[in-house]
Amino acid sequence: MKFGIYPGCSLTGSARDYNESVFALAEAFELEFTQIPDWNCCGATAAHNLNKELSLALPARILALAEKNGLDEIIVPCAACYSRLVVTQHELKKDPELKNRISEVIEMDYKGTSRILNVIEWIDKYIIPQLDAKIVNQFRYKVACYYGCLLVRPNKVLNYDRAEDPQTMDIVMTKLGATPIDYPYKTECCGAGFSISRTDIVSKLSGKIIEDAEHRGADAIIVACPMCHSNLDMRRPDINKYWKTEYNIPVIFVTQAIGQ
Amino acid sequence: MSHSEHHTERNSLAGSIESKVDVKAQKCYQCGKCSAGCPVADDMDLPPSVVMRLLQTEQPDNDDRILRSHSIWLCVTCEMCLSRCPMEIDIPSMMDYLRQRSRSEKKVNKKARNIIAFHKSFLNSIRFTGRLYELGLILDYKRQSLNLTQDISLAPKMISRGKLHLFPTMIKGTAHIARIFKKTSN
Amino acid sequence: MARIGVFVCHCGENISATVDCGKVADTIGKLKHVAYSTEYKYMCSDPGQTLIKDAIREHKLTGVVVSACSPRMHEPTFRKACAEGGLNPFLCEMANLREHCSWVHEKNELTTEKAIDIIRTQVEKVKLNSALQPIRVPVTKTSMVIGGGIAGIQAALDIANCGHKVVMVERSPSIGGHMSQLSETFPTLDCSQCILTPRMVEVAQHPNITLYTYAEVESVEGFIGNFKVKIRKKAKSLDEKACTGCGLCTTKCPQKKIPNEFEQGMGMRPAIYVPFPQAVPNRPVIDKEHCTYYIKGKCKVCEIVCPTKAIRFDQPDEILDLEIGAIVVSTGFDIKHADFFPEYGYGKYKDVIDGLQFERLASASGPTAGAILRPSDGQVPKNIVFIACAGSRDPAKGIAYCSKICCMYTAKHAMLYKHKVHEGNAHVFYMDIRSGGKNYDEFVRRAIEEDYVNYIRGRVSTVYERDGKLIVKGVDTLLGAQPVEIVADMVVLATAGVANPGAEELAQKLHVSYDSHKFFAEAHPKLKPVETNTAGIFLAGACQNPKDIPDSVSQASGAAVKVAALFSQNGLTREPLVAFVNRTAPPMYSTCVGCFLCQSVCPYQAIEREDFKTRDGKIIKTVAKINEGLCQGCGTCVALCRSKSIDLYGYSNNQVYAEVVALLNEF
Amino acid sequence: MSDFEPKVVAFVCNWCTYAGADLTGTSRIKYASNVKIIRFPCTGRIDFMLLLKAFANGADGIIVSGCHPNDCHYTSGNFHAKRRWIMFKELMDFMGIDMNRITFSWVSAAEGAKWADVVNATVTRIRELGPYVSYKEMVDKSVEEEVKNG
Amino acid sequence: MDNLVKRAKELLENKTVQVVIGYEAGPTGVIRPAFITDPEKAGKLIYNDKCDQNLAVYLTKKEVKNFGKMAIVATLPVMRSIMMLISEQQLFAESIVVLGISADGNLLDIADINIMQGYIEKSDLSNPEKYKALLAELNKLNPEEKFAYWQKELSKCIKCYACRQACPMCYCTRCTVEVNQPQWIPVQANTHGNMEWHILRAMHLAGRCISCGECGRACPVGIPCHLLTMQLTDQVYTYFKVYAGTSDKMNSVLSTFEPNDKESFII
Repeated sequence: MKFGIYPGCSLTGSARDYNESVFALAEAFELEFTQIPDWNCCGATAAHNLNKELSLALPARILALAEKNGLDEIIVPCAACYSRLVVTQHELKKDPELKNRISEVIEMDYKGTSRILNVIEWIDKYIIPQLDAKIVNQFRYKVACYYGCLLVRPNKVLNYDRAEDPQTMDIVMTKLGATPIDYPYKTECCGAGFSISRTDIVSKLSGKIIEDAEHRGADAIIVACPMCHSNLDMRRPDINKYWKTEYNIPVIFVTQAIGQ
Repeated sequence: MSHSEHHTERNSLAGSIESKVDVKAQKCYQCGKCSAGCPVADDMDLPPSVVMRLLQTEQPDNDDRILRSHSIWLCVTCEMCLSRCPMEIDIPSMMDYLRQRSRSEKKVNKKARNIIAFHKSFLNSIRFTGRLYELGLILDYKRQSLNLTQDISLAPKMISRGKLHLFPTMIKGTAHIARIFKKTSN
Repeated sequence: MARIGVFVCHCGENISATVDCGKVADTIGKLKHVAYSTEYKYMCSDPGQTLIKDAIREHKLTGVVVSACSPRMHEPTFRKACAEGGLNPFLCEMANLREHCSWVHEKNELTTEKAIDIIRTQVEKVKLNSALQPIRVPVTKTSMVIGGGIAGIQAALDIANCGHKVVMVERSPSIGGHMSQLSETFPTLDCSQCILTPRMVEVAQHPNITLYTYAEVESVEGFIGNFKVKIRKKAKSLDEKACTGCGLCTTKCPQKKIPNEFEQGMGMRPAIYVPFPQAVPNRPVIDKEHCTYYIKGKCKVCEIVCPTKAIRFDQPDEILDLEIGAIVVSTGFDIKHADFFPEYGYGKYKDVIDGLQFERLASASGPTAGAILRPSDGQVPKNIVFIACAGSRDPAKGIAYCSKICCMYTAKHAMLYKHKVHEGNAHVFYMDIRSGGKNYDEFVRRAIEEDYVNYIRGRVSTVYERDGKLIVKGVDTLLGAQPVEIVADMVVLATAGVANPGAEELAQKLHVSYDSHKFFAEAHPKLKPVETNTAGIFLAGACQNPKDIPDSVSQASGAAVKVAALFSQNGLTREPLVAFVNRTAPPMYSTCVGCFLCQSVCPYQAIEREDFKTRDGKIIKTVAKINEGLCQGCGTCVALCRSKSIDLYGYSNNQVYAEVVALLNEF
Repeated sequence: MSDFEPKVVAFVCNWCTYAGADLTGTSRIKYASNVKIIRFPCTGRIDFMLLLKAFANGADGIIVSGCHPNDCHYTSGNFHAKRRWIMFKELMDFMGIDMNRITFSWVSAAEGAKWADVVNATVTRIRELGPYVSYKEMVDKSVEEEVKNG
Repeated sequence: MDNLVKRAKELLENKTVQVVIGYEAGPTGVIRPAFITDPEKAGKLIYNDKCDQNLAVYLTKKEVKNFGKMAIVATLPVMRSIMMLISEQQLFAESIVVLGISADGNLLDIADINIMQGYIEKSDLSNPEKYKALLAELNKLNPEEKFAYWQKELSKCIKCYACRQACPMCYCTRCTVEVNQPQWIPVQANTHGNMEWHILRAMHLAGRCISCGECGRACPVGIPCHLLTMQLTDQVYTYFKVYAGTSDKMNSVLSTFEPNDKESFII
């Protein structure tokens, strides 16, 4: 079994810290993985908003590259990329005709055999079993686990955790010594792809997410998605301006929390 | 012979949605749970359940209203509606289709200009480099949307934190990516 | 040698206007084996019938073909006439000249020829008819009612009042069912207990009713009029005759922390308990799962305190064998609970409750003595939200149907709340208001117009807790799908009515079919709503689908009449048009090879096994055998049987084959 | 072939199609007189061999009709019949026996007009197809074979 | 095949079974069925790729049953036949021991029905490849050609009923052809009557045929009658998604139904 990683664009740019923490974790737990060679952008929201075929072809190229390089399992830390890859795999499995068409577009064989893991699945499968041996400091904080949309929805396609009040991240955080709070905003949307085009909507939605976490006395919001992180963290000035508030609760990637 | 076979080809928007994305507007019984859970419903001119109702009428005027609406661009594809819909209607897929129809029929709502400008810039960025070039994206978006001053304060901080590359990363298969774009642009 | 008589009717001019009846009668008269052929204006009239009767005697007819209207119209008439004429009624067939010929074709040669063909075919068929005798089946005039809710109670009382014996079997320690849990009932708001309790007592005291509570049906064999039933009387650990129902044991029992089922978990009960004060019978049972003595081997406080020494720890379950003639199934329904709803918190919020829990809160005999209080902190909710269609009409959750009763009880709940908490606000989220029924819609309107219940058309997307309040996020679809957020103190879910756990198992024991939701299936959705596809087993109440009290009671009375009708005679008479498996001489016994594929096609479980044994009891061969009491004569088994070992009286292989040949060949 | 009068046999169940055909009569709706009905208690009773016997005895067309799914008087006879006809049709198609000559239909007791339509459509179709010559030839040839063989 | 001989010997020696049904080479080297009752003669048992007769046909024969408990050398079709016979109550699971043979000719350890079921479920249950090709050829013909083809083939039939005798599923003590009230199938052999017989046989095997092809091999005049049943096997799978002989509690396709069974020809 060879493990691949698909970092996705954000992790090489705006979410560099996330990328670093994933690799640091992998190193600390002696987990090796290969970057999918010459990977491309998954197309994100833009592609499926404007062009359905493109939105399937871009992820299909990534998956085909993984297959070509014998990567049976791919870790996808970005929740948005994770969702695009899994959805593509699902759509092409459902419709063999479409699969042929996309194979033709990407000029590559596509079988759809790779197993795609999101970051929590990866942690659960490879980190947690050896956590006790490696853990240095317990992460003794009250945390709000924020899953966002794309880790759990569409639930019937991703088939990961439960759609309402998911638990996997809470369980991981509990094992790290943290106390997850009962948090109704776990899967509410942060504004996602409107990060730049509609900062007002992002501020409004992300603000509600932050407000509830602060209100319930959380010390930090834990995320597993660079887009959520950037909306909740980088957009904090806009949020505070929009809601006339001064929220300062930190937003931490789940991998950073383990690294601490 | 099933009952549906008795129907002739429908020209309505609902008809094409049914054949293209396998979403049946008639399944909606207007409970409104989608609109109740939609994070952007209160910003929408037509909340999702209203879009469904308009589709059900199969009237050209109403189809037009949908394609010209701001709503279809405000949908963030958070999938909450599908997740809670008692009839399991795939509204997000339908929204993707509506956006494409709206563009191809040149009925895009003016207020959605920024959103589309961003999506276009995004795709432009990867069309040439294969990956997202965030600085390029922002600059291109500013050009397209004419939002010249937005986020100016963010950039230097990000560049200094290594979060915003000054130059794009080009993948090896840029020609490959360009062909994919070409083949999928119908 | 067959001697067939053919009687061609003109039906006034209905037939003769397009068919040359004279020619028909002449032509048919020349056929081999036709001993007599005649025509007459009205065969069904008295003189017409007399004509047939006389001809049977005069011409020594062995078969009769009346060529007139549809057999669906007058077959009984002419069969009776033949019987009066001395001919076995099943040796009479009808040729349908009117509906299938004269009325649907123009007057011409072809039409007359077709008439001749139709008659010829019936002549060939009737030659092969057998003289049949009606089937007599004895009937045991004792019925069994399974389930002692309001439907079972009504059915049992109705049957018992007709003078027939009833055995009532109830799974729990008391009869009364869900109705005993209700506070008030719609649309009159009269107290449920007040109208139900007298009925419960009547059941217990009725001389024709034997009541077994804490008992379950173990097995059912046999068929209509002749069921053999085994009932397991679970050990109550009590000598019921010795017990006076003083209740001392229940107050002294040290184990007091068992969630009370009757209170829907909102109260506690001891291990030896009477489910509720008005229980019938009013005798305690020991819940062995929770009793300290049964778990740890010591305690016996109840035995010590019992003044009449009625406790029996070593009492075994008892199996009763009963002979039963008819069965009424009235096992009722269950509801989904709050934990079924992920978006409403998976049941983790104490103040999100279901409708039955609200009934207990509103009930004067309930855990709060009728005060509407939050289970979490005992406070009076100032803002209460009712969510209709919780689970119902929700294919995504596997329940596509409407539970029918929720619209009404939700209106009732909102009304009861407003009557008890005058300053409170009640909101109802609904999709449609289904209030068809006598005084039902008026009732809902009263809630809205007089009690100012705020009805909001739309579904609730999610409910979550914040600062001890429940945030309800819904929508008003009548305002263009405007989001609505209500900060509530309590949320009541009108959860879907579902089949009782164990319904499937019971259906299998009874050989009664059930739908994909495990509700029992009626024999016909319109015309046989209380019958099942197993003769002699009837349905009453919500075990068939969710129903309110008036519907359950009506259906129960309907089922009771079916039972009473069955018991009104000493035996059953059935048309003998049933299937049979042939029998031959030993060592073959039958050409049936015993594959029993016929068993799975039979909708009536009418196919049984018959063993042929040697003198010392060794089985030589097992073959199929038709139970005439159950067979309805569809003949599906006949067409399926590969060795042609099954045949059907009235539509035998020989007969239908002859019809095909006759229809297509001229002789 | 203008004077060709097809022989059509209808195998129908008592509770739906037979009653439906009664209603056609009561409603005085006219239809082709080429069809002759054989009554069965249920479509479940109709042996596939009878259809072959009809062709062997010179039928040019056949109608098989019963209650709509879920409406069977015996609850499930028509469902079993449906499976039987699916298999029969596939076998006939495989052997080259002309399934255009058999109409399978559901006609309820309320569908008097539909019965007339089913009959007329079938008769019209069979009229176009002409007599079932190839089957008749096989049967006739077989009689000769028998005579020859003794 | 030492394993097979060893196992058969064991079973006979410790009296687990009274007869082992298998294959042996006859005097001229032709493979024929063997009924071994003496442990010392177990060595006669062989298995190779020429052993293609479906031995399950003997399981319902009185003469063989009279030996007592039986062990049977069972390739996939035999195992599937056994499943059918048990579900149709012609055989008791307790009365046989299955000496399973894998596709590559090795002895399988089939301890009970569940294990056999597991093995069957894992196997390819569609028609054997060589027949698939023939079926595809025939399906390409137009109706007239098909009718002509079958008329020609079936005119050869001499009504010897070897197809019936060879089929493990044709276990009726009285066959429809022996019924004369009415005479469903003409007694004499002629093309039309032969066709009726073969239609009857195929319909009676619809959903029950386990694609062993024994009927075709048994035909002395070479009629490919197995293609009729195999065509229906394909169709049964297409319509109802089941293969015969996959469980000991099979409900036959024609004796069960699903309310939503799909067809497109009933108006």
